[in-house]
Order: sequence, then C-alpha cells, then structure tokens
Amino acid sequence: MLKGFLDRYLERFSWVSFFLRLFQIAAIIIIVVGVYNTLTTAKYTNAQWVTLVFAGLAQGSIYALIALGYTLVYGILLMINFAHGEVYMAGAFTAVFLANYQAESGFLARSPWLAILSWLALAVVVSTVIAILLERIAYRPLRNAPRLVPLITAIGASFVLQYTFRGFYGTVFRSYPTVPALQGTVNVFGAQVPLVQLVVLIAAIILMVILYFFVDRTKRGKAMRSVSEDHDVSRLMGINIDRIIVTTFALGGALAGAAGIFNGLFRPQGVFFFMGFFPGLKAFTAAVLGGIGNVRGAFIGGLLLGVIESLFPNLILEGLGIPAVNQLRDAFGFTMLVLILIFRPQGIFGERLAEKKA
Amino acid sequence: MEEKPRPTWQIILRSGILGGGIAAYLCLVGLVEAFSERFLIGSFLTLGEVMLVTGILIAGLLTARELKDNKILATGSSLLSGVVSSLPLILLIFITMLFVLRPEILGATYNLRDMFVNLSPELVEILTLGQGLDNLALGILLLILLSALMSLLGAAFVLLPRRWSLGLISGIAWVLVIGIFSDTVSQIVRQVAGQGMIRVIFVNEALTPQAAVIIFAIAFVTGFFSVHTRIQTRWEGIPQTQQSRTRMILLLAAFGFLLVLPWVVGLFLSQALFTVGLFVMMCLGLNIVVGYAGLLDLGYVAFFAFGAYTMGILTTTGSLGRGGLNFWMAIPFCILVGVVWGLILGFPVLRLRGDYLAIVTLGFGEIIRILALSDWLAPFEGGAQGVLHIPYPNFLGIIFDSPQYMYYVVIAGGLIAAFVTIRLRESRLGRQWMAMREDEDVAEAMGINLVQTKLLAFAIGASFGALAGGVWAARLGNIFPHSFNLLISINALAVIIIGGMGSIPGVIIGALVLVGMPELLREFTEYRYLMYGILLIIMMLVRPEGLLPEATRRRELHTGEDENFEPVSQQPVGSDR
Amino acid sequence: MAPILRSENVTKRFGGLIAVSNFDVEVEEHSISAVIGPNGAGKTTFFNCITGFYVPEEGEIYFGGRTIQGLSPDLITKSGIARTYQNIRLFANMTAIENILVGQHPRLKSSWISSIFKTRGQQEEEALALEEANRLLRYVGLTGLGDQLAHNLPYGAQRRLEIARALASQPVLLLLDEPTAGMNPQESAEMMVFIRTLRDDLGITILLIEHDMRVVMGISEQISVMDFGEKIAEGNPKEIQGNPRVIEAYLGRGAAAGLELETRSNGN
Amino acid sequence: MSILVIDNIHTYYGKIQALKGISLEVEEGEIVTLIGANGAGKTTTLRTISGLLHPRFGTIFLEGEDLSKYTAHEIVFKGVAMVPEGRGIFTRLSVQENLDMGAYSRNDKAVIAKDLELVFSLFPRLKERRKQVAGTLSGGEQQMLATGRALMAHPRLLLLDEPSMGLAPVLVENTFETIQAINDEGTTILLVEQNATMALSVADRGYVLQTGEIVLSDTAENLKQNEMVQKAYLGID
Amino acid sequence: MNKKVFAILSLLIFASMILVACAPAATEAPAEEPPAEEPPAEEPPAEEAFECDDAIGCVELAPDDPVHIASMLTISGATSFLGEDSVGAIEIAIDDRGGTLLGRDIQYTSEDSLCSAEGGQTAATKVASDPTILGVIGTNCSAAMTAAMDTISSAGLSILSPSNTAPTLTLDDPAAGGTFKPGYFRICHTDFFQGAVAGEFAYNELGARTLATIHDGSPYADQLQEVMANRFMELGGEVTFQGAVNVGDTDMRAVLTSVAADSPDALYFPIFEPEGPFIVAQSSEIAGLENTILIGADGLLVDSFPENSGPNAVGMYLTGPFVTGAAYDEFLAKWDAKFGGVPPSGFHAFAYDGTNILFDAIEAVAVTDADGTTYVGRQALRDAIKATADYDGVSGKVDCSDKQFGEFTSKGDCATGEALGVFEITEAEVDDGNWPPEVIYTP
Repeated sequence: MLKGFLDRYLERFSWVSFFLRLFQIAAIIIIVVGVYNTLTTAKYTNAQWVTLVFAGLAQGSIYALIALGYTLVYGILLMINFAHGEVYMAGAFTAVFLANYQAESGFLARSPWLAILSWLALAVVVSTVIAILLERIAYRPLRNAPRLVPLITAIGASFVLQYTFRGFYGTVFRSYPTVPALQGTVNVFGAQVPLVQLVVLIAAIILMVILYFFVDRTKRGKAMRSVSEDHDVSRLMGINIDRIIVTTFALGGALAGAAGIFNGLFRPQGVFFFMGFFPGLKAFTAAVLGGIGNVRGAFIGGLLLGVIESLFPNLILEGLGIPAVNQLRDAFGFTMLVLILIFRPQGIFGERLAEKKA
Repeated sequence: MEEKPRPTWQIILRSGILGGGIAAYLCLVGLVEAFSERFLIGSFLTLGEVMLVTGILIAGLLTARELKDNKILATGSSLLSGVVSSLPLILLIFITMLFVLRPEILGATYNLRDMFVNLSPELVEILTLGQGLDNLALGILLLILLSALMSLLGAAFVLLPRRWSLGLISGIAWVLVIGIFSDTVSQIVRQVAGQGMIRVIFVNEALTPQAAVIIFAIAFVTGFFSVHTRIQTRWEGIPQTQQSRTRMILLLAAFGFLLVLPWVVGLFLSQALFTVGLFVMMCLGLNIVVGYAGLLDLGYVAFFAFGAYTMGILTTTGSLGRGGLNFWMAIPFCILVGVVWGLILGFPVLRLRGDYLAIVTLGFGEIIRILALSDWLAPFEGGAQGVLHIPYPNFLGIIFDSPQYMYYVVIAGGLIAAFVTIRLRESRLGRQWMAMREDEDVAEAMGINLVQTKLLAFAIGASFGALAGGVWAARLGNIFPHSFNLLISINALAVIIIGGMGSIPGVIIGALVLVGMPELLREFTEYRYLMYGILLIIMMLVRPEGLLPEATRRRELHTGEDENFEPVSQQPVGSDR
Repeated sequence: MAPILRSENVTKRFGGLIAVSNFDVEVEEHSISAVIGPNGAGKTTFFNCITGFYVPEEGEIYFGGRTIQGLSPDLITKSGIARTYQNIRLFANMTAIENILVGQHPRLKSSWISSIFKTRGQQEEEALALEEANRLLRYVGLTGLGDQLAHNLPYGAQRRLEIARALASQPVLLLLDEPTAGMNPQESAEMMVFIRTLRDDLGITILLIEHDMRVVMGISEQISVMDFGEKIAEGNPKEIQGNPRVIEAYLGRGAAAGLELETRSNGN
Repeated sequence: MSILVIDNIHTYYGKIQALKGISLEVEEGEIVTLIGANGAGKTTTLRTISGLLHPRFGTIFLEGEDLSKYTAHEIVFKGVAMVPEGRGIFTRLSVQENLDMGAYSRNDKAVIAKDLELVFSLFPRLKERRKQVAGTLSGGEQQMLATGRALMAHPRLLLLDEPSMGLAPVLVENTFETIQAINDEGTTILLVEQNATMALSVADRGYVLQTGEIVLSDTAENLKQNEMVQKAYLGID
Repeated sequence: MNKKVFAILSLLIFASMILVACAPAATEAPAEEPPAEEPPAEEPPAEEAFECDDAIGCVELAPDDPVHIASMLTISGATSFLGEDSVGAIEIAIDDRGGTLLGRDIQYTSEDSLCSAEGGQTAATKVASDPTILGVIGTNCSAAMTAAMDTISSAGLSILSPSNTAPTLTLDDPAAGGTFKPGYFRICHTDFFQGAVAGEFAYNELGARTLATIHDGSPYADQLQEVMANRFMELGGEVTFQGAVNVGDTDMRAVLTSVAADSPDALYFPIFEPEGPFIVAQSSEIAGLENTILIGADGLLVDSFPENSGPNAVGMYLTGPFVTGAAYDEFLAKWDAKFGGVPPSGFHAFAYDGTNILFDAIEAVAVTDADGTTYVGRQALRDAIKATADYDGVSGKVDCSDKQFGEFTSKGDCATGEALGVFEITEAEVDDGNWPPEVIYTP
C-alpha cells in the first residue's frame, strides 16, 4: 500500500515543480530575512520610508502611463511596440524647448497652469503624431507577417527615432524649468512629501480613469475590444480596423506624451534623446507584470514597479549585507518580475493566456 | 485593393513633397552638413551633397514610375516634382533666415537653433549652393534648378531603355560605394597592390576624378551588357554533371579564399571579419533557441557574458585569476558554464510563453550585466574594473595576438557550430524543437517531454553563445561589464531574423549585413545607429521572410502572401468543454 | 473483458464553472465507444483530462489497470494513448512525413548526442522510422504527399494525416475528437469504415467524440451522453436512441425518430 | 429583382486558387443555400462577398452596386451582414455589448432599439443574459448571439456560415426554424451549410459547389430529388 | 548527408593545415613590412641614401605625402562630449601650424573608439592597419585604451592620451594590475592625483570628517572614488558609505536616502551627466542631507551642468583639470573663433598639448634625404616623446619621464599634477550661465 503510494508519487514527481517551489520558498525566506534585518537595524526613519514610497509611486505613475501604450497595442496587434519608449521621449524632448522658452519669457511664472497645459498639449501632439507615423510606416505593412518581424522593425524604429531626435535637437542634456507653483511639500502620514509627486500621481490616476471609461463605455472603446478579439469578425461588424488600430496607437502616444511632461515636472533633469529607452523597458516590464493586454494590470503594474524599485533595494537587499544596493535596483526589479511570473505566469491581472488549450 | 489611377498633379505633388521631405529630414538631422566636407570624388562631390539629392532623386523616380507609360508626360512631371521637392528645402532656408540668422526681420525672440541644432549658416550655404544669404534669390534659383535636374536623373533610372538605366545605376552605385567605403577599399588595395596604388585611386579618402571615371565606365559597361545575367544564362546552359563539378571547384576556391582572406584584407578588416564570425557563432546558437524551438530569447547576451567571464577568470594572469589555464584548456569550461547557466536560467521560464518569455529573458540579460558590474560581486570578477590581462591563445608556439589569427579560431568555431546545428536539425531532437515551435500542446501530446526539449534548446544555444564569449574575451585581452549590454542580444536576434529564421546561410548573410556593415561604416559615427535602424525597417518591409529563409518557411510565406490567408490549422481553437 | 480505460467520478472545474462533473465511463478493450452531448457539455475537457492536459480536481482515471491522472501528457502518450483534435492541429510548417516522425517520438530511443556523431544505431533507427512513416502515410492513403507542408494539404488529407500521426506512436487507445467534422455523408461513411478497420486490423481501442449521429450510431458499441458535464445516459446505440432524457436534452424528437428509422433499416 | 449578383469570381489564397469562376444570384426575400464538401469553396464564397477576401477577377453586385471596390467594413454599411463560421462572438464582451457591436455601422438610435427588441423576441434567452460575458454562454446560446448580432446591422442580405455546426441535434431544428423566421421578417439569406438535408428543407434554391466551381443549381425541391446530391450530400444511397 | 559531413570534415582538416602552414610565414610578414628591409632607393642614388636603422621601423614619406596622424576618441554615444572636446583641440593644434609639418600637409584621421574595450580595439586595428600613420591621440576612456594598447604598441605607434585617468595604464608591472605597453603616453593626470586632491580638499579645506561616495559603475568613477576615499581615510576621516548607481538611472532618492542615513559631511560622486544633476537636484528632497557638501569631479565639469542641476548646485564643488595662464586664454579665444563658445569638457588642454608634443617630436626625429623622402623612426619618435621634460604646455608643466607613486613606478605619465583644481559652483553659474566657474583651491 505504502509502496504503491510512493510509486504513484514518484511517477508524478516533477523536478520542475520541485525546484520552482524550492525557489519560491527561498525567495520568500530571503525577502523576509532582508526586511527583518533592515527594519531591526532601524537605519532609516519612518519618514524616510514614506518619502521613498511616494517617490516610487510618482515614478510608477510615469511607468504606468507608458505601460498603457504597450498594453493597448499588445491587446490589439499582439505585438511588442518596442519603440514606444521613443514615443515618450519625442514628446518630452520637444516640449522641453517650449517650457524653457516660457520660463525665460516669464510666462511660466505668470500663469504656471496654462504653461503646463501648453507643454502637455505640445508633448501629446508630438507623441501622438510619432506613434501614428510609426504604425503607418513600420507596422501596418507587416500586419500579417510572422510575429517576430514587427518586433525587428520596432527595434529599428526605436533606433531611428532616437537618432533622429539626437540629430534634430543635439546631444546636450536639457532640463525642464522648475515650476514654483509645484514646489513645497505636503504632510502625509508625518512625512513631508513633495507636492509635485502627489500632483503627478493624481493626474496619472485621472488619465487612467478616463482611459478606462473610454475603453469600457464608448463605442470606439468597445470596438477596440472587439478588434483585440478578432480582426475579421470586427470587420464584419463594420468596424474599420485600420482606424481602430490608429486610434489605439494615438491613445498610447498621447498617454506617453503626458507621461513625458509629468516626468519633466517630477524630475526635470536628463531630457535627451536616450531618455526613453530605459523607461520604455521598465514600462514594458510593468505591462507584463500586470498582465500584458490588460489596461488595469498595466497601471497597477507600473505603480508596483515604481515602488519596488524605489523601496525594495533598501528594504530587502541592504538587510542582507549587500554593498551598493542601488546599483542592483534594475536587477532586483527584474528578479521580482521573474518571481511574480513564477507564481502567476500570466501576470497579476492577466487572463490565463498560459492556460493550456487542448 | 484596386489601384485607382491618381490624377497627375497629385502624383507630382505627392512624390515631390515626399522626396523634398526626405531631403529636409536629412538636413535637419544633420547628415547633409556633417558630411559636407567628406569628399567622394576629388574635391567637387561631397557625401553631404549626395545625401541632399537622394530625396530629390526619389521624387523623380517615384513620379516617373507611376507615369512610365507616357514618357513625355513622365519627364515633364518628374521635372515638376523636382521643383516641388525643392520647396521644403526653400522653406528650411527661410526658417533658418528668419529665426536664426536674421531674427531682426520678424523680431523673433527665440533662436530656433537652440532647438534644431542643424539650422546653421553652413546649412544655408549648402542649400543655396554656396550663395548664402547675400545672394539668396540666385541661391534659391540654383537650388530649384538642381532639384529639377536631379529629379530628371531619378526619372532617367526608370525611363531610359533598360540597358542604359542598368548601366547608369550600376555606374553611379559603384562610384558611390567605392567613394563611401574608400577606407575599406584602400585597406585592401594596400595589401594587394601597395601604397603606390592608393595614391592613384584615392586622394585624401576621396576618389581621384580619373579613378571615378574609370570605375564608372567599367560599372556602366557591366551593367549595360548585363554581364551578370549573361553569366547566369551561360551557367544554366552547362550540363548538369559539369555544373556540379564546377560548383565543387568554386566551393573549394571559395573556401581557400576564406582561408587566405585575413592576409588579403589586412588588420582592420580582419578584425571586422572576426567580429562577424563571432556573431555567426553566437547567432547559430540563438537560432536554435528562437528559430528552431520558437522560444523568444532577448537576453542571449547573458551567455556571451558567462563565456567571456569564464575565459577571463580562468586564464587571466591578473589578481582575479583562478586556475591559470590557457585558452584551449579554458574553452571546454566556457562551454560547460554556458550549458549549466542555460539550464539554470531556462528553468524558471519553462512555464512562460511568448512575450512573457521575451521580457523575462531580457531581464536575465540585464540582471547578469548588472551583477557583473556590481560592487557586490567585484571581489570575484572585477566589478566595474573588469578582468584584465587575459592572455592571447597560443597554438604551437604561435601567439594569436592579432585578429588575423583569431579569425581562424572563429572560423573553426563557426564551422563546428554549423555542423552541430545541421546535425541536430535533422535529428529527432530537431523535430522535437520544431514540433514545439509549431504547437506546444500537441507536441506534448505526441509524447515529447517539453521540459527536457526546452532545456536542451537553452543549453545547446547557450553553449554556442558562451563559446563565442570565451573567444571574444581572449581576443580583447580584457573585459568590462559594460560590453554585455542589451544591444548585443538585439543585434543577434536581428541577425537571425534578417537572415531568415532557422536558416544557417541566412545567419551568415545576416551577420555580414548587420555586423560587418556597421564596422565598415564607422566613419558615420552617431549616424550609424540611424542607418542601422533604417536598414532594419527597410529590410523587413521588403523581405519579411529574411534574406535567405529556410526552405520551408519560404514556401509558407509565399503561399501566405494574401493578406487574409489563414492556414486551416491555425484557426482559433473552439471552446468545447 | 476488463475495461482498458475507466474513469471514476472525474470532476474538472474552471473557476466557478464545473466542466466535467462526477463522470464515470468504462471503455472495453478493442471496442469502439463514443461520448456525445451538446456543445459545451464537457466532452473535449474530458478528453483533455484523459490525456493529461487537465488534472481533474476529483476522481481517478485508470488506464490498463493503473491510475494515470496527474501524469504529464507526454508520459500518458508513452503509456499508449494517442489522440486527434476537433480542429485539426497538425504541425503546420512541417512536412507530412515530419509530422508522422514526430508522432513516432515515444518509440525512438537515440539521443541527441548520437545524432551529432551519426552513430550506426542512430542512423539505423532513423531509417526504420522513415520507413515506418512512409508505411503509415500509405496506410491512410496519402502516398506521395510526404514532402508537402501539412498546411498545404486539403482538409480531408489533413484529417487523415492527423490520424496517421496519432497511430505512429502505436497506441493502445486512440481518442478521436470529431473525426468526421466537416465531412459530407459520403466521406463520413468512408471514415466510419476506416475507423472500424483500425480497430479490426490493429486491435486498437477507440473512443470518439462525434456530433454526426449517423456515424455515432453506426459504429459505436457503447455510447455515453454528456450534458452540463454530467453523464445523463449510457448504453448501446439502441438504448440511447430510446432514452427520453437524451431525446429531450440532446437528440430532439425528430432526429431520434429519423435515427431510429435508419438503424432499423441498417439492421435489416 | 436580384439583390445579389455574382459574376465569375476567382479568389486566391496566395497562389492557391480557391474559387474558379463562381457565378450566382440571390433574389430579394429568398433563402439560397450553398452546399458542397469541405474545401469546395463555400466559406470562401461568403468571405469574398463580405469583403474579407478580394476576388482576383469577377464582379459582385449588390443591388447594382459593385462591391469589389469596398473593404469588409464598408460592405456592412451597404447592408450585408455575415455570421462567420464558428460564430466568432466576442467572448470577453457582454451579450449586450456584442449586440451593440452588431449595430456598429448604424447611428439611428430609435431603429436600433426596435431591432434589439426584435432580436430579443427571436431569442428570449439573450435578453435574460444580456449582462453576462459572452464567453460563458453555451454553444447554442452563442449561435443565437452571433445570429442576433448580425441582425442588429439590419441587413438586407444575411450570410450564414455553418449555423448548425457543432450544435446538438435538438438545437439544429431550432436553428433552422429561426432562419426561416428571420427570412419571414423580410431578410434575404445566403446560407452555407454542411447539413444539406436541413439546408434544403428551408431554402428556396440551392447551388452545389465542388472544388471551387458550381456544378449544379436548381430549386431546393429539385436538388433534393437529384441523384448525385442525394448520394453525396444527403447520405441516401 | 554523408557527403556533407565529409565535406565539412575535409574542410576542417584543410583549415588546420593551412593554419599551421600559414602561421610562421605570417609572423614574418610584419617584419617584412618596414621599408628598412628593402633598400628604399634602387635607382642610382645621387647621394648616399638614408638607411633606416630604427628598432621598430621607419615611416617613409614620399615627397608629396602628407604627415598623417590619427585620433581614437569617443565621438559617438553618450560620452561624445569628451571626444568633441579633444577633437577640437587637435584641430586647433593643427591650425596653429598652418596645417603643415615638415613642409607637408598634415592629414588627420579621426577614429571612433567609443568608450568601450571592443570599440578601442577595433579602432586600434584600424589605425594600426594604416602604415602611414605616425602617431595617435587617444583614447578618452581607459577601458578603450586597455584593449587598444597592445595593438597600438605592437604596430610601433605612439599614442598620447588626453583623458585616460586609470592608474593601471601606466604601470608596467602586471602583478600590480599594470597594463602598460611601450608607446603609450598620458598627458592628463591619473586618478592618483585627482583622487588625492579631492580627498585633501574635503578633509583639510572643508573640514569634513565623514564622507560618502557614489560611483556609476564606470571603471573611471569606481577607481576615482576609491582613491579619494583611501586618501580621505589616510588623513584620518571616516568613510560612511560607498554606493553606486547605474548609468541610465533617473531616480536617485533611494541611494541618497542610504547616504542620508549617516548624514556625512561630504558626498563625492565622480560621475557624468545626466546622473550627476539628478543627484544634485534630488538631494534637496532627502532629509538628512541638509549639511552634506556635494563634490563632483571632472565628468561634471560641463557647461550645461549648473543649469541642469538647478539651484541646489549652488555651493557645491567640482574637482577637475584646471589650466590657466595667458596661453590658455589664447587657446580659448581660438576655440571660440573656430567653434563658438567654450569647450564641452575639461580635457582639451591635454589634447592640445599632446598634439603639439607629438608634432615637436616628429619634427625632431624626421630625416629627409636628398630625393625629398622623409623618414621618421618609430622608436626614435617614442624616445623623443619620452624625452619631453619641462615642456611648458597650456596644461602646465609636462614631463614624460618615469614617475614614482608610492610603491608603483609609472611609465609614460606626462602629467605632473599641476593642472588640477577645485571649482566652486555659485549663483553666477546656475543663474547667469557663467562658465567655467571659479577655482578656489589648487594643490
């Protein structure tokens, strides 16, 4: 009886599951030990932790807005729009000139909100136009090609956009002007949180809600969801799928443009032609983290990634006695991604794409 | 779907604006000005000028192509579209004048050059053909004239009788290619014919006018008489047996040529060939993972790094050294480490599919790079300071201290990799991989152990990457973590897809184009990536199946030309449960 | 005779949805059995439970006397179960011969290392495998189409190729998911004959899902009817046709009447 | 008057020719059925009419207007709706949203509401489940939804591709009753069906396709009596 | 299939045969290259022909040939400002001579060595494969030089670097990590100098007793902060934190929070743009850093830095090359005339001096024979550069003789450490665009 049971168990024993389980347990132990050690040494004050969380949320809301573009496009075309980070860069890099001009001319000081809105408008327009051009030139002709082909044109487009803007605007690092109206801090749970971080977070949430209602309630939004399920049947409904796809790219572009301005408010420095690449990667990671193709998932994934990056190296790694933890931040972010995907192969909110269909 | 004939004026306007737009883009991005002093022929044709007229040429070409049935109409129209294409450039001149050079005219308060750095006085000089703002009217007139002429030239490619246009195209193309690659060509000329010959052909990196004329003439003649097609028809006329014998001889000759190549092309080109060979080796490995097993891996650089670091740490004579092996003894360890890490990294991603796999592997690549860089692991592998003092390989007393020797190492490595790949492709394992690529679930239902099959793909693929990394480290003599960036993964992936996924000759061609070409285009510095990007897009648009696709895929893509074609078996799975 | 396949109380849920509920079935060796039921009744899910793609939450599946549920699909295939799919799922970009060779996978032994060095054993095995693949190709009537890419084959040929691929693993039990879907009555009749031959020639036990009642009633010895994941009836064709629950939930009066007529005439 | 006139269309999948000169006509108010073996080109014909495929040669006229210059979504505006093979409902949208999508081409809110009532009267089950996500419907309900969705476009010509496929026999009868009912409301129907017996029982006329060509066309009654049809498609020896 | 195997095997065998056969011949090949072996003038010489007896060969310039020099600098990518800075200085040095040397035109080839090992090596093979090149200016980044050194040295070239600062480059003892090969010269100061200056400034001048450092994972920054921290500890200070960020990071709050945990007196971050400005700007948000003095290094000595960093940059310090004097002012005037504005980085003076030293050395060793052919001995050229002492350059005194740093002997180091200073960023730089800032400390 026991032998039979053992045989049966051994026959079903899977090294993969065993190791993955082991891996999960090890990861949890490491995290717990790290957190425990860090917190018991009390190196940081509570206020410092809160500061880090909010900085992470603000950063995360920028990831989230870019991630929405990835996820929307992925939902409809099942392709990774690798050049989306560059769409974000295009808007931010263009609007910086307007911003600096307005700062010099005193307009920014006179009517800051109008000024910011005008930057937003410019960045959104530029990013949207770039996104639409991208679709038209690099993706549309390849809509029925094998899956990896548009990935390569996307990579190519990413290079082209980077070096086009480098050629246009030069190699100098630019900065957004500081907006006096957004300076200052707000007291949150006893910590002084910079106002601008809250503004960015709230603005991103508002945009997200608008997008959600657009996709969920409007005719265009429903058409987007239809197209994401089946192109041919959508055409039979009278949906012009080209137009829907362009709409999707435009929406993603607009959100990326907005993200560029928020980034400029929250962290004015470092505006240059390569600024889109890493945020693009991170946003892509965030989209996968949340479950690619899922609007809500992308947003939550973005915020989560921002907080993970900001908080966790100090919280976990430092407690393990690792030197120069912030250097490992990206590695840590990706490790968390791997961990989460091992627990949930479809991402946090993703549908069970990975479920076997037989 | 039907091509509705457009009215002529629309064609003229469209292609004119498109061509002029391209020209203006090249101006704005700085290419025109950056190469305005890079002479191609003597001291009268610069690369910048060539760039400027390219767009206009395209305008003429497009116009003429749409109207080619009526030659007179086409000629006139392309002339007009040339004029149209000069409009964006004229606009550029005026913008530069009003917002940069003479802001006082409109009282502009913003110097547009702060934004568009290339709106410079030099650009105006170039665009007005040297007339500048002082003779603006004349300059613009000249520009329009030039545009019209160049547009006509573009139209000529289409409208001339086939032979003439072939001759013209091949003549112009050859002169341009030799002029642009003067550096490379002179390296070869130096090795073959000595310094004296260079003085005849090139003057200060540009072709001498005489040389240009001669090259043009030769190329024109070969184009005109279509020597290429003639040889081909002659070749097809040869009986089959003789053909295969000739082919064999040609193959042997090619191989012999391959062997002496580094000594013909000199140091620098050998280095370029070495790099190409290295990528071939690496991409053959990636090809197994992506091309055969269908697992999208964006972090292949990790294995390259493992190989390089293994080689570095095992052989270095510096303080990080462990083992003190020589190159040949360390190579098996590189491969072993590759295999082991292929298994380790393959493990957690076994259950992931498609794009989830892509981002996780990309993450692995980054994790490995960051860890290599970290202060945390620095005591073991050098951190930011890298691993120095990696000795050159030593073979029977010959020290492989130049790319010319290392070239043979990569050739040997590449041959082994190709051999293993071919053998595996035609084996049971190869079929397992391809079945898995086609349909993972069904493959499993056929009794294929997915875990084993996937891990083998990762491990074997990784071993090639690690081998390449080891060879690379030995050539470089020192390695730094910054070298192992995402770009290598991307480049490797692009090579196999541009080459034609799953095809071994495709990998070689892909590596030559995507790795070799940029080496030769070093002169273009920051514009290299721009060109690389444009190249990727254009190649994929023109040949989505890759340059030399695997036979089966080629068949598939050709039957799948119709946009709505859906193979029966790929229709969505019904949800009967 | 002992049943070769036996399921006891198999239950499979997806979230809140119960796809298969307490399903029992017994398949006799060398028999032809069928599972029928309306669309979405859980028939294919049940097949997936047998082949290991889904692990049922409850119940046991016995094959050849030992329990198989929880084993991975490849092990189940190796133990002697092969299947085809409702929507043909061939390896579209591989040739017909390659498809069959993949099907032979569980029977081949040579390792990948031996294929790099092309050892004698490996070469012999490959040659035999190729011969066998060609034989199967002929057996299903696709002589000469071996080098065609699977997705370029006509529909009927794809169906047959899929069966050849399933046969290549030399299964004891063959699961056919709607083998006559998309066929006209004439082709269906041919397929019926073919399925019967498979059983008679090769001694394979066959379990099929089918909507075409003429086929089901014509060749099955045992039929289980599923509705909403539950077994509502079981028996030979006659019993099923007469079962009022089946008529109400699945067959409908008209169809049942028509079938009855037909079986009677067939019987004569 | 003929609502649809197809003249000699040739459709290709890449290099493979699927239709080799199909010509057929559908009169206003008729039910016309296409029968034939799998791969004969029935679905291809429907996809060509609906614009998902484009004929390489030949013309398709809908009430005198050439359809071949329009793309699929424009053809919907011309009054042609199609229920694709396998139903093709949007599984992640709710039943109501699926029906909304059917009316995507229209803006006349009042008439849409009326059509919705009509659909609900034809398929009361859908009304009960209008908030439910369509993917959780049973096979029969999905077929109802697909048909109802096509009706929401208020088509003059309805193309039905294998409506009985995969349905329990008990539902097949229902389905054809519904088809008849829709036709009675004045919608012209072109029906592709595997189940030739049922198809010919509701249809006025029928065409028989073999490997991309029409080999036979006649009234449904005559086809039922045709020996070849009986043997190949009706299963009567 | 068997045929294929046979073919591949035979190819392999063939390949190895050729490899063995070719190899010895090939090693001889370079030896044949120097024109010394073949008597340069076969036609009846009017006078006695020049005989090149240089140990590593001569460069032979026919009467019409230009004097060919090259540079290997980083002119693309994120560090291109370094390359632009050096290229400009080289061009000015060439202009200063009217574009001619030895009565010939100067031909100048600029190669891109990027800022990486592989880039350096590729550029080196390119330069080394052109036998007409006499000397090279380069590289900007130490990693590139480490990989290029061997190729350059074995090709007999002399290379003078304007901005390599890694100490290992000039140490010829491999056991100590040295990678020196003959032919390499460095005009700028090594990290030994700059790190020490920064450490001394922080400890002595600012009175700091606790220090934190941040590097960005570049070999340069890592090394420099290490030297600085060591010097600081030698003086008696305490290093509370040594952290790192990554190139491309934008959010520095986390690392700054780690720094702030100990509230050090000074924070040294010898990194580049844009990460540097992020640290400066975001440090104002972090509680615990209010009294910490920020110190950057030459990587941030760029005119866009104050504007990008914003008001928080006021009162911070930058260590870096400091050159002054009338000659330098003259140089800046030439720059402004030729390119407009000021050089984008701080190493132009070294590039300028290096080019001039190379030209002087060429002039010193060139021999022209009767038929107008000029010979430049490669070893002689190296020796001549090496012999440069008490050269009064724009960057101060240059002396290329061997030097001693503690236990290490360095070869080819020409800098004397004179040209270093600490700059203070004030409101003038941040608000009014003044550049370069005031120097407040020199060693």
